[in-house]
Amino acid sequence: MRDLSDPLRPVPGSQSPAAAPILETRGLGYDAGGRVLIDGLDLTIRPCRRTVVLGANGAGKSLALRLMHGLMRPARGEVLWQGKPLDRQARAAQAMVFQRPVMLRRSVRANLRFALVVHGFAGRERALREARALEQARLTDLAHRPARVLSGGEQQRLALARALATEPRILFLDEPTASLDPASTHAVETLIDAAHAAGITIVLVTHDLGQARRLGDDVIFLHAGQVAETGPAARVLTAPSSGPARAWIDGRLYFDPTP
Amino acid sequence: MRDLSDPLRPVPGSQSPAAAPILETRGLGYDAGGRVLIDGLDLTIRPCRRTVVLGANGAGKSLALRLMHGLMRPARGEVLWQGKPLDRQARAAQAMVFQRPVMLRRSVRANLRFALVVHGFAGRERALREARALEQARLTDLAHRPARVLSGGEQQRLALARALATEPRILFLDEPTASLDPASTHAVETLIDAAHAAGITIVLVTHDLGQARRLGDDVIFLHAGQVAETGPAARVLTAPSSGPARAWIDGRLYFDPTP
Amino acid sequence: DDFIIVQSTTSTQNSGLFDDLLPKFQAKTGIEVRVVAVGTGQAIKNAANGDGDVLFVHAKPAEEKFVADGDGVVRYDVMYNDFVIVGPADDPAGVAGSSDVTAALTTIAQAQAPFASRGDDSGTHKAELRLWKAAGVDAPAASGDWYRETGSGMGATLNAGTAMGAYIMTDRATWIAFGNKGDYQIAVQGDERMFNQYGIILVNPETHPGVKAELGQAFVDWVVSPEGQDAIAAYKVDGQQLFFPNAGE
Amino acid sequence: MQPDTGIIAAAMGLILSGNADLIEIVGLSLRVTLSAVILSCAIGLPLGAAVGAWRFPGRGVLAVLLNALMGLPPVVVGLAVYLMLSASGPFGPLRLLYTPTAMIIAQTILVTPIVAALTRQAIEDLQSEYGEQFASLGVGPVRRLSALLWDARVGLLTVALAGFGRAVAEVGAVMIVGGNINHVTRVMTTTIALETSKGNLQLALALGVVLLGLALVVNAAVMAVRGVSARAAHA
Amino acid sequence: MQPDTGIIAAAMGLILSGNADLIEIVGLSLRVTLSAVILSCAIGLPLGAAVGAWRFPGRGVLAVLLNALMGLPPVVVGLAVYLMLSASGPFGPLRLLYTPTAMIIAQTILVTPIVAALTRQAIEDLQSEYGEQFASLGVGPVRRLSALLWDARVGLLTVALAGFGRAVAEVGAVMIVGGNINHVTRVMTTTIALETSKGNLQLALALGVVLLGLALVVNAAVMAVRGVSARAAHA
Ligand SMILES: Nc1ncnc2c1ncn2[C@@H]1O[C@H](COP(=O)(O)OP(=O)(O)OP(=O)(O)O)[C@@H](O)[C@H]1O
Ligand SMILES: Nc1ncnc2c1ncn2[C@@H]1O[C@H](COP(=O)(O)OP(=O)(O)OP(=O)(O)O)[C@@H](O)[C@H]1O
Ligand SMILES: [Mg+2]
Ligand SMILES: [Mg+2]
Repeated sequence: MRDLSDPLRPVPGSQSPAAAPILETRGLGYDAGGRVLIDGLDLTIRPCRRTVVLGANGAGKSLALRLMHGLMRPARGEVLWQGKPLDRQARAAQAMVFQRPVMLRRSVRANLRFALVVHGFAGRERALREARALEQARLTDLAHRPARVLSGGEQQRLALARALATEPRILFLDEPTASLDPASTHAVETLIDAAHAAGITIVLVTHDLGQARRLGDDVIFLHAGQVAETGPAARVLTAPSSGPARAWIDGRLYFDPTP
Repeated sequence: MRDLSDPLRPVPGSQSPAAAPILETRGLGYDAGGRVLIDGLDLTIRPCRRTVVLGANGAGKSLALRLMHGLMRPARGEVLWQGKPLDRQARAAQAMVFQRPVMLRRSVRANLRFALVVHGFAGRERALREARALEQARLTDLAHRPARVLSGGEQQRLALARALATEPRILFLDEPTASLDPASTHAVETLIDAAHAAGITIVLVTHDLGQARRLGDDVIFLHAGQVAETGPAARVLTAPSSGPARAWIDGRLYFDPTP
Repeated sequence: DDFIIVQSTTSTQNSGLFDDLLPKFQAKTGIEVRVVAVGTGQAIKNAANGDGDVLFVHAKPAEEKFVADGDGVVRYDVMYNDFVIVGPADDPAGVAGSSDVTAALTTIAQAQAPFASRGDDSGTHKAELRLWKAAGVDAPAASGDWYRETGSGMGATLNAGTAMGAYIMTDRATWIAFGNKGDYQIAVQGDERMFNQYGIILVNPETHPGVKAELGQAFVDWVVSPEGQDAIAAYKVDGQQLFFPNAGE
Repeated sequence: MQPDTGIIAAAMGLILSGNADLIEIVGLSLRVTLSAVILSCAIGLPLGAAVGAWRFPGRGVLAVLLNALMGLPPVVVGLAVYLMLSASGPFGPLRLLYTPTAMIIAQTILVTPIVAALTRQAIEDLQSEYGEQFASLGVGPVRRLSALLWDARVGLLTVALAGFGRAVAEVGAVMIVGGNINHVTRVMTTTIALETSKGNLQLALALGVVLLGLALVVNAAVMAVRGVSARAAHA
Repeated sequence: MQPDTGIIAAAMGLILSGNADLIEIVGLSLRVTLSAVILSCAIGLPLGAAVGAWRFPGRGVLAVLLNALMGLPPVVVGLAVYLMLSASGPFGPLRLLYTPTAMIIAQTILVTPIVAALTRQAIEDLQSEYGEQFASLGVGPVRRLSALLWDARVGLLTVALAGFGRAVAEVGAVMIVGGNINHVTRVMTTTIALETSKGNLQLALALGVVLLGLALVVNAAVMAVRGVSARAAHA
C-alpha cells in the first residue's frame, strides 16, 4: 500500500496556488440524448485544496465529477492527472461519494470490507480500518444490518466512510450532506477537514452556501454545462462576478440575458 | 374525480387546532431485523396544517411516513384516516414524495402521465395537468428525456410534481429539497405553500431548520423511533423542551442521559 | 469390464426378448450385455463407427453390405418372426382375415384407407416398401394424403397409427407386447412374403481395434448355439411364441 | 468421420439448394415455434408477473410450481396432449391430433412455465424497486402488471428468447402429437431425429446447423430491436 | 383411456412400491442432471457474467450467440457428442460413449448456454446499478464478476433452476450418447420414451408424474434455501 512517505505525495499544508495541478481538464465536453451537456470545461484542481463545485440543478456538476473521475469517456477534450492522461492506476488513487450512494446487497460491514479488499488491505490492517470507518460513520451498532435498509442519512455516511477507508489522494464528494441531520453534517464536515489536513485533495459539490463558505478554498461555478466563474471561495462567494453565481447565491433563478 | 366542492374537504384556512384530525396513529410500532424501529407513536395530523417531522438520521422519520401512508403494515397499533382505518381508497387521497425518488424507466412526461392515468384523468384534462406539472417542476424542456438520467435535483422536482398532479388531500414529503439548489428550494417551498393554501394537508420531513421554521405549523420530533416532543413549531423550534430536540437544533449529537 | 455392447433395434428390445435372454447368457458366461436399441440404420451406422461389439438387426441386404464393407466379420441367421398388418376393428378397407398381403395392400390403396408407415428406412419400413412394390402400388406418392409416413420408430408409429385409425405394418413380436392396442386387431397375416429374418454379426476387430472380439464372439456363438436357440424359442408373451430360431438352416 | 468443415459445407449446400422439402420443413418449424412462443408469452408474461408482483396466499407455492414445471418432460407433455386429443380422448371430436395445431398446443404447454418462471423473477426484482411508489400512487393490480411488464421489457426479451430456444429445439412432444408426418407435421427437429435413426448422421448434423442458423437469425433480429428499444428505455 | 386420477394413483403406486429398478433410474437421473447443472453453472455463470459485465469488442455478437445457443437441438448435441466420443472419433480412446459421463457432457453442452444467456441478462441489470461504484473503487475485472454474481445470487438461483428444468427433462441427447442401456445409462426420461414406444402410455405418464415430483422436490428445496438467503441479502 501507499504510505504517507510516498515522495509523490505533496506535504500537507503546501497549499501554494502555484503548486502544479493534481488534476486538470482541457476543453472537456460530453453529449447525451442529442444535447451538449458539458461544454469546454477547462478546470484546474490544485493539490491539497478544497474545491467547491456550485451550480443550479442540472448545471452538470455530477457529470463533471464523473468525467474528472474517469467514469465516463468525454466526447471532447481530456482529463490530466498529474499532467498525464487518466488511467486505471490513477483512478485507484481517487475516490468518490455519489449523489445517490450505491449500496451493495450486503451488510454495512461487508460494504466497507469490499472496498478495503479491493484496495489490497488484509488481515489485522483491514479489520482495524473497518472498525475505524464504522466508528467514523457512527454505524458500529448497525454493522450487521443490510446496507440497503439503512436510512438515507446512514447510507450517505456509509458511502463517505467507504470512500475514505481507501485512502485516496483525491476525494470527489457529490452533495455528501444532502440528507444528513445537523449533527451529522457537522461531523462530516469535520471528517472532510481532517482528510484535507491529512493531505487529501477535496472536490465537493454542494447546494449549501454555508457549507461552501465553511469548506471551500476554491470555487468552480458551473452553469448549463459551462464554467460561469472560478476563483478563490473568499472572492466568488462574497463578490461573484458572473450572473449565474450571483443569482445562485441570492437564491434566484438565473435566466441568460442573451438567449 | 373529487372536486373542490367535496363536502368532506375542510375549507382552506380552517386551521383551528380543535378540528378533528385528518390522520392519527395509535401506539404505532414497527420491527425489522430483530429490532424495534418504531415504538408507540401516537401522532395527530390536523387537516390543512403543515406538520414538520424532525429527528436525527435513523430516528425513524421515513418509516413513520411510510406507516402513516399505509405502505407498510405496522407490527403494533393502527393508523386512522378521518377516524377510520386506512384502506385503499383512503390512500388514493394521499400522495408521497420519497426521500429517494423512484423514476419509472420512461420519459419525464410518461412518468407524470402514468400517475395521472392511474388517478383517472384522461383526454384534455390530463394533457392540461401534464403541462402544468412540467411547468411547475421547470422540466418542460426535459419532458422527453428518460427520467432516470435526470440530475438528482431534477428527479426530486419531478417526484414532487408527480405527487401534486394527483391532487391529494394529504401530501407526505420526505426531505423534498435535499438535493435542490437555492432557487429550486425556494420554488418548491412556494409550491408547498400554494398546495397548503389550496387545502392540502402537508407532512414534511426535513433536516433544514430554516425550512422547518418557514413551513412548519406543527412539529413532531422523533428520537430513536419514539416521539421526543410535539407541539406548535413556534414553540418547539425556539424553546424545545426535550433533550433530543434541543441537541438537534443546536447541531449536536444527542446521547440519552439514562442509558 | 466384462461387458459388450450390442447395437440392436427397438423391436427386439420392446418385445422383451433381451430381458429374457441376456440374464441366461450372463449366468453362463459372466459377460454382461449392454443393448443399445435404435433405428436399424442408426444401429448399423453406430456399429460401422466401431461403437459396438455385435450388431443384431433385421435388414439382410444392409447387413450383407456391412460385412462386405469389412465392418463385420460374418453374418449368421438367428431367428425370424413375421410381419402383420393391424387395423381398426371396423376395418374400413375390408381386408381383415386376408392372408394375401399384396391383395390386401391393393385394396387399402383403392379404398384410400389411411395407412401409417414408419418411413424411417428401418428394416420394417424396407420390408413394407418391398410389399407395396410387389402389389404394384406407388404408396409414397400419396404421402401426406392417406399414406402417412410417421418418420419414427415402431412404437411411435403404432401409437400414431392407432390414433389415426390407420392400417399399420408391424412385426408380430412388437405387436403382441404392445400396450396401447385400443380396438386394433391383426388384419393381415400368414403370407410367406412377410417373414422377418434377424441376423447377428460380430463387428470386425481388424477394422475396429476397440472391439471386444472374444467376448462378442462368445455372445454370437451362444445365440446361434442350440442353447441360445432354445432360449429364443422358449420366450413367450401371453402364451405366444414371438421368435422362431433358424440359425444354421 | 468427415471433418466438421464437411458438415458446415453440407449445411450450406442444403440451404443453397433451395430444396422445396427443406423450405416446407423450415417454414413449418418457424410457424409452429413462433406461434407457440407468442401464445406462451401471452399466457406466461402476465402469469409470471402476477406471481412476481401480487401478494396472495399460495404465492410462494405457485412460484416453486412454476420453477418445477420448467422441468416438464417433453415426452410426458406430448403423451398428455395425445391422450386429450386422441379420438378416444375428451377433445377427440376436434380432430386436432397430427396437425400443426396439436404441435403448437404441446409446445405452448412446455414453454409457458419457462416464460412464466423467468418472468416472475424479473418482475419480482423490478417490483422491489417500484412497489412502494406504485402503492403510494394507488396503482390497481392489473395496471401494476402492465406497467411492470412494460418497464421490464428489455429483460423480458431474453425470457422470450429462452422460450424460443426451448420451442425451436423441442422434438419429443411434437413427435408424439404431430407424428412427424411427411408434408404435414414434419419439422426440423423431427427430421433431424428421423435422419439420425436412419443413420444419416452427416445429414442430421447439417440440418442441425441449418436449425441453429435459423435460431441465430431470429435472435439477431430480436436483439437488434432490443438495442433500439433499450436506448429509449434504459439508463 | 383411464381418467387422470388413475395416473396419479399409478405414480403413487410406483413410488410406494420402492421398486429397485425405479430407485436406480431415479438415482441416475438425479446424478446426471445435477452433475450437468453444476458443471453448466461453473461454466455458464462466469461466462454469462463476463459477457454481461465486461465491455469488449464482439460482446454484442457473443450475447446474441449465447441467446441463439439456447435453441441448441438436443439431438444435434447428442450427435455431435456421439461423433466426438465414438470409437472412430477423436476422443474414442477414452471409451466414454454409453456411459453416464457421456450423458453429463451432452447435457452440460445443452444447459450451459441457457445458464450463460440468462446470467448475462441478470448481471447486465445489476451492472447498470453497480457499474460506476465499481469503476470508482477500481474493482478489477475478475473481482467485478465474482461480486456481481454474489450479489445477484437470488435471481441466479432461478437461472440455475431453469437449467435444471432443461436438463432433467432432456431425452434426445442422453438417448443418443447414453444408449438407454438397462442398469447402465437408463434414466427417467429415456425410460418414459421406451415405455411410450412400447405403448405403455399409462406407465409412461406415471413415470412422468414421478419425474415432475422429483423436480418439485428439488425446486422446493432450492427455494427454501433462497428464502433464507434472500432475507439476509435483499432489501
Ligand atoms: N444520459 C443522459 N441523457 C440525457 N441527459 C442527461 C444524461 N445524463 C445527464 N443528463 C442531463 O444533464 C444535466 C446535468 O446533469 P448532472 O447530473 O450533472 O446535474 P447536476 O449539476 O449534478 O444537478 P443536481 O444539482 O440536480 O444534482 C441534467 O439536466 C440531466 O438531465
Ligand atoms: N428493514 C429494515 N431492517 C432493519 N433496519 C431497518 C429496516 N428499515 C429501516 N431500518 C432502520 O430503521 C432506522 C430508521 O430508518 P428511517 O429510514 O426511518 O430513518 P430516518 O429517520 O428517515 O433517517 P434519515 O434522516 O437518515 O432519512 C434506521 O436506523 C434504519 O437503519
Ligand atoms: Mg448532481
Ligand atoms: Mg429518511
